[in-house]
Amino acid sequence: MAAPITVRVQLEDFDLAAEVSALRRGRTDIGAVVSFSGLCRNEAGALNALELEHYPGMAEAEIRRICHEAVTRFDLQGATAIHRFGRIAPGENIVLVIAASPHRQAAFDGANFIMDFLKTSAPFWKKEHHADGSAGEWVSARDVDDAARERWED
Amino acid sequence: MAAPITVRVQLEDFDLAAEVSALRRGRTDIGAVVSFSGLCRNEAGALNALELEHYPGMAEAEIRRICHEAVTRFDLQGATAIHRFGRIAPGENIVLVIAASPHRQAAFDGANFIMDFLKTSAPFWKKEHHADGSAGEWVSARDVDDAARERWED
Amino acid sequence: MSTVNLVYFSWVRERIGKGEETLELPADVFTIADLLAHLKTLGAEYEAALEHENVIRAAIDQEHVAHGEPIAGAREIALFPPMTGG
Amino acid sequence: MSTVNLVYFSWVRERIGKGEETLELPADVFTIADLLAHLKTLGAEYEAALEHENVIRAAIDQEHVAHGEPIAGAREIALFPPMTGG
Repeated sequence: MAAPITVRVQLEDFDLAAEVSALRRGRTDIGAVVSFSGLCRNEAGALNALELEHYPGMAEAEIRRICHEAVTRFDLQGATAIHRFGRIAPGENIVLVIAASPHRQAAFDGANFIMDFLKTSAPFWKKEHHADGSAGEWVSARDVDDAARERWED
Repeated sequence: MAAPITVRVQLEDFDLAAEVSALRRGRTDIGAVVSFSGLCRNEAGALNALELEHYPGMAEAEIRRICHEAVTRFDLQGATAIHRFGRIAPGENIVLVIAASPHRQAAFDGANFIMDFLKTSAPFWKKEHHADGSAGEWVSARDVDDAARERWED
Repeated sequence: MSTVNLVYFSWVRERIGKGEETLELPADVFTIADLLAHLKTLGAEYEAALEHENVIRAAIDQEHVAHGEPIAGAREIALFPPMTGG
Repeated sequence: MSTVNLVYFSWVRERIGKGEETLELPADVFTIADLLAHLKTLGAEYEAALEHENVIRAAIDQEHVAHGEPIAGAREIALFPPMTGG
């Protein structure tokens, strides 16, 4: 049975439970499901919202490539990745990744791998909108994210 | 704000979405939520059900100790661990672990750590019930689980 | 002599044939290892359950302990195989 | 001369002042690096956007490419800063 891969890039919120259920439905061979939810975080109350810009078409294609790589590498039974765009308020969802496997470490590694590559190679850019109404800055890429990605090279 | 720790050992199923919502509710400082669902898996259709025996009292206490350790070690913003007992059919939930953090790797590590210690030190024992009605065997502890636990020693 | 509550789980419970019991322990039973040796003198079912002492895990008052742990003051001692939850 | 569709994102888009455009490229523009050098001759807004060439990422037909990649046959070339999604 081919491992189902679900990729969506969307304005609206997603439903963690529905996505996990869709991956599990009708199967009794899955032993572990790991989900990662990435949220808009408000450090010290200074943030009003994040604005997520993306490259339509390539965003979906790149995330799909990453999921395929993860499924192959960790022998996953399924992978889901949903990334939102547009204006996202603190406490709201930005991204969801789910990995299913017979074994727990592969599920953890699969979800972790997808997130590391998604952060550094999926074409999304975050701009901050401040609570005081001041013009927002584009979020800078962080070296720690590149380092996280590089640990998967062997 | 103290990181909330939720631990339950129960016969009935749990609700992933409800548990994640409870951890996130009213907060805008969480950046990452990782969930792990451990499922009863039917290899080659030979399993009718798992019977989960536990040590009441110690099971909760031990899981709580593990969650406290994870919260301290990875500076988590919250942790949830729910473990079922009794008869569990293939495809059903056995265990749920959730970790929340400002940063994605700490959330992954927190959930992974809790699972590794839960498998090797929480007092639960699995017995298999075969589909053909034959007497079940107690599941043997696996060296790979001890190895997984030992990687956290530094 | 001291009195202690013992609880057993999984195949230790099945082989001994009961889940719990209260025993009077001789004065020379100081540690978990002493307790295991003493139990094995109580019958074939205990011998079968505790034959491979190195795989038997113990808890005193619901905390894991090593076989060298003194049992003085214990209210409840649990014996069980390696855990397989999760 | 060849015609190519260019798309820009994030602060590259903001500094250039548009999200997309179609340009005729001189015959000596073979690679992404050549394209960046050419664009910087088109005005101060391109110079500001592409000043630090080493941080500019490129994609040809929606796949990441290095600056040395030939652009022959490209339908769409995208230029953007390092990504910050997830």
